Amino acid sequence: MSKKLIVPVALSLAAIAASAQAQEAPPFKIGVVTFLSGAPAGPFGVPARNGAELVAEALNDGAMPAPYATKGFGGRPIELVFIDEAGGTTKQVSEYRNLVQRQNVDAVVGYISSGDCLAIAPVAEEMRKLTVFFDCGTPRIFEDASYKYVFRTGATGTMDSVAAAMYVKEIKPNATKIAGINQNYAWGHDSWNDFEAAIKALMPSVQIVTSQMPKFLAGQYGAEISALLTSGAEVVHSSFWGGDMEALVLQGAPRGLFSKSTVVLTTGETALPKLNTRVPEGTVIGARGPYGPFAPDNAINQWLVKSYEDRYNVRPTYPAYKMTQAILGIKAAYEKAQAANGGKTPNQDQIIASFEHLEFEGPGGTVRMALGKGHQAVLGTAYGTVKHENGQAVVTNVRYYPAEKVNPPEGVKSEDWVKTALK
Amino acid sequence: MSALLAVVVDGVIYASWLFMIAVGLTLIYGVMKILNIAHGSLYALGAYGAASLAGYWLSQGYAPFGSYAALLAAAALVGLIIGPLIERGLLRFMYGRDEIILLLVTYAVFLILEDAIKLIWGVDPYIISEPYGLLGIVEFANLVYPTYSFMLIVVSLAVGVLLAWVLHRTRHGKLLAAVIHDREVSQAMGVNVRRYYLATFTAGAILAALGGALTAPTVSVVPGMGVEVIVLAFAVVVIGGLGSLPGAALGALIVGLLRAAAVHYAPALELFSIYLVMALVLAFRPQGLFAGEQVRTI
Amino acid sequence: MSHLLEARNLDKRFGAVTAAADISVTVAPDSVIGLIGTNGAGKTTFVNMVTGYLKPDKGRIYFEGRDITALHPRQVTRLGICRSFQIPQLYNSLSAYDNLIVALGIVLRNAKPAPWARAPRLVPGHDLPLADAAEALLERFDLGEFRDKPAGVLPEGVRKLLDIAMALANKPRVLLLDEPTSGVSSEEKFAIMDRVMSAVRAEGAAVLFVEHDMDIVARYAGRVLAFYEGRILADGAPDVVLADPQVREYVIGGQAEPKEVSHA
Amino acid sequence: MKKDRTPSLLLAALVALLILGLVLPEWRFLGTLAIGKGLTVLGLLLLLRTGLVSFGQGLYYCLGAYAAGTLGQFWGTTDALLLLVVAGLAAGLAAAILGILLAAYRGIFFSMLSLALSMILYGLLVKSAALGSTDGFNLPAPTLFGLPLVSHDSRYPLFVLACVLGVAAALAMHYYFRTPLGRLSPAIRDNEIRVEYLGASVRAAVHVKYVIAGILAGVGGALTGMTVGHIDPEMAYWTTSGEFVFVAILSGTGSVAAPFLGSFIFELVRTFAYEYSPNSWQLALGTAMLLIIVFLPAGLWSLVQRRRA
Repeated sequence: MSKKLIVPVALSLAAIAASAQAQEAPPFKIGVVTFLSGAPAGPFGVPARNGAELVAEALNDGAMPAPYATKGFGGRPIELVFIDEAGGTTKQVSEYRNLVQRQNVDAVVGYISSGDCLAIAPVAEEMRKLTVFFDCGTPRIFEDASYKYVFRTGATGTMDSVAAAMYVKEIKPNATKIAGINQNYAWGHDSWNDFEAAIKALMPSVQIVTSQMPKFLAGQYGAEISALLTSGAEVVHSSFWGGDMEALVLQGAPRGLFSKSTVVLTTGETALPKLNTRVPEGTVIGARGPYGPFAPDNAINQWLVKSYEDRYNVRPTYPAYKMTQAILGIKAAYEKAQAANGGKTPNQDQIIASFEHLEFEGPGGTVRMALGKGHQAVLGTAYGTVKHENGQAVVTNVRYYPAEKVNPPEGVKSEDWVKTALK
Repeated sequence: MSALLAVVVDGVIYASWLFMIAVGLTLIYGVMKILNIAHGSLYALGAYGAASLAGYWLSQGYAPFGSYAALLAAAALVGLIIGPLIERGLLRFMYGRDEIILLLVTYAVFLILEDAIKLIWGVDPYIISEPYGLLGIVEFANLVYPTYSFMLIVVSLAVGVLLAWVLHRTRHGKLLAAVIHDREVSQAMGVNVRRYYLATFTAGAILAALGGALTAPTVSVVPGMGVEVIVLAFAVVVIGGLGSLPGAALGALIVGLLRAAAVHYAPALELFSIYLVMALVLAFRPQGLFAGEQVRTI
Repeated sequence: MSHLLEARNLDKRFGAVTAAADISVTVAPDSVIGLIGTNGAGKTTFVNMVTGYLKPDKGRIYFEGRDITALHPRQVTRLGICRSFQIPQLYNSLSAYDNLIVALGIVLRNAKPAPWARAPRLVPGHDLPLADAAEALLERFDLGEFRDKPAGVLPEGVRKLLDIAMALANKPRVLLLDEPTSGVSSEEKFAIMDRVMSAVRAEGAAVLFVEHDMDIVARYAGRVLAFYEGRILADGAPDVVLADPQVREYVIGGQAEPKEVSHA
Repeated sequence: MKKDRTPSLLLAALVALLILGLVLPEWRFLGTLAIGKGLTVLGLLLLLRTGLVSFGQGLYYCLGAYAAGTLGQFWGTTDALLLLVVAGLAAGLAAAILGILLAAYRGIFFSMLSLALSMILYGLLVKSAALGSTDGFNLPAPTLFGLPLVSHDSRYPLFVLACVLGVAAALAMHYYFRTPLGRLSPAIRDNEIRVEYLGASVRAAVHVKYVIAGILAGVGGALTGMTVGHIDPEMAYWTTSGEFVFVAILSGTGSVAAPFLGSFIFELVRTFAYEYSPNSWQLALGTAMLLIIVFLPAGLWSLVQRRRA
């Protein structure tokens, strides 16, 4: 019986606290969902969480550079609630509902897994809650359906694969033997399919010598590396991430995989701070957008790098950039809606209206909400080659690809665009 | 030809790794009839322990070859601390309950250890690749292998031989066989069953940790690395015959070679290979390849 | 005349041990037959072969002229050849009453002519509803006071009786009792056997019982089969068989010092 | 003889649930989810009472969800009843076929073989790009006789359907345990030899129970899929099956209502663990599990029984 009482008491206390604050500026409460446990926590989840904490604090202190120097969201302080993304889609849908119904958040930002994004999108529509995906890559979200309440401020995975193929064409124009090693789940399948289609369109004479699909989190890649070595591949594409990618580098480098062929790691940037010179020279890496070493030298990027390094003693990787970008996107939309509303607090529909087709500045440069009826961001991206300088792994030979060259136009499915438009 | 050779070499290297992760599991099941899900966490703990200890060793600028000793010491340390803790602190209160309850208890331990690891080491990867490269490389037939991989085969063989010797040639091994055969009768005859259970579980824990410690230099040590290992080890043990030492070796070899063959000749089948083998073995020889037929009398 | 049960030239070996060698037996309706022999002489193997648990290496078994050698225990049971066990085979977590309910429930279910048909209301052979048939069996074996106790905690003598009561659920034509009085104190043996025989006699079944106590054999059996090393050493009236010098030497004499033979 | 109070208690529980769902709208989703999983656990309860532990119920849970999902996604069928029936049929058919093999296995071998089969389905689904691989796909909002069961304003109709389904399944299971075939469950668990020697086929009985458990898991999976609106191969992964076994053991096999209560409490514990310790919810969950195993050896249901006694 006592237990039954605690919950309502706690709830009403929270309600009193909330109403007390409401007299000044009610906080804007954001549910932040990223992996806090499991394999994706280290490379993605935790840098993203760190980024969210950092940017929320800086905004509340009014410490961000222009155009984000105003406090909070139009004067409202930002409050974050963190939820672990681990546990599968059923769990995530359940937790999403809790965030909206019981924690009364004003918006949800999160989701690294594409499966989670696909599952959450219709629930966001049902619950009518502004939801911003910051990282997940599948183009299916806005190409198979259209949503009012759902936005994605990060680019699709298609962009990574297409740009990777373009970079390969530039640095290895005469390559004919291409291989792939990707994880055996949707991300690996999609990445490889897009890359295969793009490289075949860009370099019609290439031949795929082998496509390895080891189990996600397999950890031991001895046989796969042998197969890649015996295949004689000149270029090896891999969308491995996290521990799997690091293991591939650690196991492949001593066996000459990285010297015999040019290995393209589409998420390689996340491993650079940790692996440093263990990533062999000549490895091609990407950051799934203009982040990290590929980020422009603008004020927001400078702020992010400095404050992140100050607090966490490590360079920010792309998940921190993408999280920052997502929260700044909401701020831009919120304040645009506020201005349109004569300076009064905008309602959710007004925020959404100003978010659609918005252009805003992020740590990676200008983000345009150009696709998915104004709900899907496009950005340029970049790839580069690792070089060792004074005991540090640095990125050289960087090529930038503008947004319109690596993203399909509105209304065209990525899958079809890769196959036809690149030729 | 070189592909076939690669299949065999890759298969045997992988099999020796599988044997390392499965042998402790089959030992514990054979003696205590516990399917220890926390085995994967012990493996992860071994890897984290090794990364920390060897990392500390190297950061102090000591002789790099000493890092191998650090790996082994980490495995022993983890096993000797966590093994008795789980057995004495928890499992011994559960003996006599259903096999399935014991399995769930180890599942709970697995969940707790997963978070404990995260609380101690955080979520960032630990990388301790020096021991992997220290022994140099072996080149043949257009292929390059780190010598470390062949050392893994040697260690794996040594572990198998040592265990077989202890179980079949020593007095304790024979008494252990009596405990396995009939716990009550052995107890009545004055065998200290408690001690054998403690020793078995600790030995199993050390073996799991050893598997993790020796894997650590080849991977990045990350949260969740123990989860995949559990099912893999289960499959190997089930294929070979639950509780059988030669079974674990044979199971590891079959899975290792099949997986290598799949990778080289039919990459699309890799994901299924192990479960298909497991289902087929169970369908035709449910006791596993190496366990004897059970005779039941009325 | 056709026999109720006939075994012809049964052979069964377990590795080096001969458990049955050229065993031929015929059983007439209404007969009460005692099976004697040392441990490992082949009595239980004979029972196991007749009830389908073991398949003979050679030889055939006929029930009312029908070859039942290849049938499973459940099929043999449905024909009316039922048995009890040396170690009672009960549902230890269920009450005595529920043990009988399960047993009679199977009989009720097996009486369905087709899967879609409804089961009959009365248990065939007992002509009572399920619950009443169970109560009647409990009463017949005087087990009323143990009705709601789990079978696992009952005293051994009671377990023996319950085991035999369950064997009666199928209205047996041939009833094989494997050591009905083993594990029971010698004072209780006759009381138990009396209760068993009076309960069983009402069924009108032929009874074969394995027994080590020669007094019990002499008192209840109308015919005795003496087993030795898988063979039938003697077959006849109790006074004749029990007086047979070979039987006295190998079977009854061996009783004092049972041989160490591992196979039952 | 004791009067059988279970049916009236179940009906009372149904009324209570429907009222609770009306006044506590934010718990409807969790309630529906718990019933979907509870149906699967109810099937496990049947197997557990028969002495069998399936570590592969995720196979049927997933199959049911995918049967309903493909019908909904690719043929546009949204009628909940039709989807549930199809899911049950598909899962039941698969169980009938695989049961031919599995019915001969007991103990750890039954567990392991069921696990292996479930993982094969997982592998197949991961491979099928048309079904979205590991990302899975979304289900359209379910309807009943043309009326929507889920909308922004209310998920109450789907909750009602789930409650009725759950109570109906529990009742059916309760009566099943009183039929001769149902009574064979504890008999097979205790002593298979005696079952054969009473004239029943253990293998056939196990097969039937396996099919029933498969159907329940299929329906449960479809219901979960409809509630969540999304399905993916994770439903067939061994951890999902392990969770069902876990909930079944924690609930206890004492009553046909236990699986539903257990599922709900499990979801509740997990939700609060996520909310209050997002960085260490596994630790909280594992500790809760150990406490229940140690202090409530007969499962959560023993709490209810103790109070009644």
